[in-house]
Formats: sequence, structure tokens, C-alpha cells
Amino acid sequence: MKLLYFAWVRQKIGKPEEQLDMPPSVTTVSTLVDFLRQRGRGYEEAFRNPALVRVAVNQQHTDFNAVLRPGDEVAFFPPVTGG
Amino acid sequence: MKLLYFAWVRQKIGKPEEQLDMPPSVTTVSTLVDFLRQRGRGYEEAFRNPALVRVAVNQQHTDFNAVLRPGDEVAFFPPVTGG
Amino acid sequence: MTEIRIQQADFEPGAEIAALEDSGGAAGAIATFIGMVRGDGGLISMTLDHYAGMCESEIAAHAMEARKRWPILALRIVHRTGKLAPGDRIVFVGVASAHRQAAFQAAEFLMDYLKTRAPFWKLEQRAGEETWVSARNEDDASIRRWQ
Amino acid sequence: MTEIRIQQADFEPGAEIAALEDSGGAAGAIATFIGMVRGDGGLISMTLDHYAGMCESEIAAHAMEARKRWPILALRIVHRTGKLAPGDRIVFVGVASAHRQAAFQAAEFLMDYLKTRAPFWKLEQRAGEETWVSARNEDDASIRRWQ
Repeated sequence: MKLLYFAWVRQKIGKPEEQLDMPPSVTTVSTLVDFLRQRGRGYEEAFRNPALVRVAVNQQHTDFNAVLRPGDEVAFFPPVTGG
Repeated sequence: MKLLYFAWVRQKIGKPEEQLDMPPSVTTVSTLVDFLRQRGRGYEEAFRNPALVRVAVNQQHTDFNAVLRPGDEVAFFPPVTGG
Repeated sequence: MTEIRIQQADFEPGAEIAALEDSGGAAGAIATFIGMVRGDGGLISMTLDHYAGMCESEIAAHAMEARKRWPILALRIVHRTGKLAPGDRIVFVGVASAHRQAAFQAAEFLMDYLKTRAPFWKLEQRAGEETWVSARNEDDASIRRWQ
Repeated sequence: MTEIRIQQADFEPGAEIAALEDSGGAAGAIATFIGMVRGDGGLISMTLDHYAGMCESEIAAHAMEARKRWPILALRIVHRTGKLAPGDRIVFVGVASAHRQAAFQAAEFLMDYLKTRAPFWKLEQRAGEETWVSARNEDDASIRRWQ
């Protein structure tokens, strides 16, 4: 699964993107976030208050209940601010 | 008195401007128009329906009741159409 | 800075915008408008007559009115006169402001004025005929909304 | 013709307008907007982050929405990303149409979208600190008026 991070989510996690194989527990955005929070301090900080984080799956805005499939592109970012 | 003509008023009268000495009868725009209408066919055509003609005295929009003084600049034109 | 020019010559939109951009650094927004002659209904050319002197001062009065209504940093109006062909530029209006709403609104206000009330007269040339354009309804909705 | 570009490089307003003017001869009106970085509150620089791919397709969707609402002949959007200094250009929006109201309204609609809802994030650098700009109220009146 391809993960993308933008703005302060990217800064806290320390990378703009990564490719990860998911354990079977990851079936939704919400369970993906639970999985990521265990990967280290940066992830924990990025997702400490999930209400601050927005998500897009395959470049479509969605929410943490969205179901994930292998090969999905999942992006986490703060609310957009416009240009 | 300096007279200016624009658009079809100019075309009918056949000149863009002229300098004329006024007889004592000319004291207002209205009496100026009466005087001009006697000066020839082009003037008569231009002022046949005075309701179609607008007037400015010294570059200020006004109406046919406006009082004129020696040295005034009087312009006659159709309603403005914008650029 | 307010610049108003009535001229026969064409103008260069990029140069007008560059002048607006140089207006000090506080500008966050530049709204511009360019009007061009449309070749509708077989139009061959359009000749714009204007009252030199009165035209500039009336446009300047409306530029001042725009400055009273909106916080404007710089404003440029260029209007051509004489004979113009379809596709030719007629008018440029550009407004620099700190914020986009003020820039857009001032540019629209000035264009609504220029297109309906400014002392210009238009002669349209079509095959075999010349017609002076009639004044629109003076209660034109586009200008009334600013009153 | 719709052109949408997200780029780090600067753009040339005069060249963008020239491309809009070449759009066929039916255009009577070109409304444009240029947004620039303001040096308010000691701002040293601003860095724009964006979601490449999603950003272009979301902007394209809004350009299509504008084309549904107004009769547009040509439309160009250029948005810069990366590190920008006060006075630098950020965004160009230009709309060519037969009439001025459509051109102005479509340009305003697109700018309201770009400034409030487009997938960009802004990092502001001031002396000794960097701050990610917070999202505005998502019910921002400027975007709500189009709904």
C-alpha cells in the first residue's frame, strides 16, 4: 500500500511517502492509523489527535471508516488551506 | 462660445466643433438650439427631435434649461453608449 | 497610484500588469479586465468617438469613487478610441489591492461604468451600412447594483 | 481550451493573457486574477505544499464546473508551489468569454475555490519560527455564495 503524507503530517512522520505491506488487521483507514501509530514516535505524534487529520484514498477525499484494498494510495494531511 | 458635436450630431452638422458669436437672444441651451436650427439643414436635422440630444456645458452634463455665459464650452451628443 | 489613459494606440496587457505589480509589495491581488471587439453579426469595424477632456475627468471621478469604496493600492484604466476591428483590444482595467474581493469588485464596478455610462459613442460598420449604437436602457442592471 | 498547470517556476501574466486572446475571436472579455505573497506580519517566505495529481484533478473538476455554469471560451489556471517570497506571484486565473459578467464571475468562482478548498498547505516562515497555516472556517462565506 502506498502512503503519502503532507504538510505537518509529513514533517512529524519525517518522510513524504512510503510503500508498506499491511498486516491482516488493517482493513480500514481507522485500523491503518492504529497500525501506523505503533511504528514510532513520529507516527504517534502525527496521529495523536486523529480529528486533526484528513484522508484521501486513491485521490478521493473520504473518512476514517473507508475500507482499504491492497494497492490503494492513502494520503494523510491536515485540512486543506487553499493556495 | 465654443460648440462641440459628437457621434451622429457631429455627422449631421458636418463638423466636430466651431467657435460662434451668439446673438443676445441666446441665453440658455434651449435658445442656443433655436439659433442653431436656423443655421442650415444639417443643424435642423441634428436638432429636429431635441429629446434625442444630450448637452454638457463646460464638460458637465446638464439640460436644455441651463443658462449660458460668454466663453462657455457647449457640447451636443446622443445619449452616451459606453465604451 | 491611479493612471487613466484614453488613446488610439493599442496597449500591452503584460506591461500594464507589470506596472500594477510594482505598486509597493502590499498587494496580494491584482484583478484585470480586457475588453475586445467581437465580430458578431458581420461586424467589420467599430469606431469609438469620445469627448476628450470630459471623458478623462468623468473616468477619473469614477476611479476616485472606487477608491472610496474599496482599499485600492493601484489602479490603471486604458481605453482606446478610433477605428477598431474584431479581435482588437478596446479597454484595460486593472486594480491592485491587498485582498481579492476588493480587487475584483473595484474592477467590475469600473467596467460596468465604462461599458454603460462613460462618454463614448460607438459607430458600427457592417457590409454596406454604418450604425450609431443606441444607448442601452439607462437603468441597466449591471450599473444599478452599485447604487 | 482549458489549461491547468501546477509548477514551481514563475509565470508571465502577459504570456498567459496572450494565450487567452488567441482563443478564437468570439471573446469580448478576458477577466484575470494574479495572487501574490503579501509581506504582512514580518513574513519572510511561504512554502506551498500540494498533493500532486489529486491537486490537478480537483482543480480540473472545478474548471469543468465553471464551464457548466458560464459560457467560457478559454480558461487558464497556473498555480505555483514551493518556497515563495513576499511580492512573488502565486496564482494566475484567466477566463475568456463573450461577455464580461461571465468572465468576471467564473474567475471569482475559481479563485474562491483555489484560496479556500484546493489541496494546498501553506508553511509560513517568520523570524525564528515556521507555522503551518490553519484551515479557515470551511463555511467561508466567499465559497458558500456559489453553492
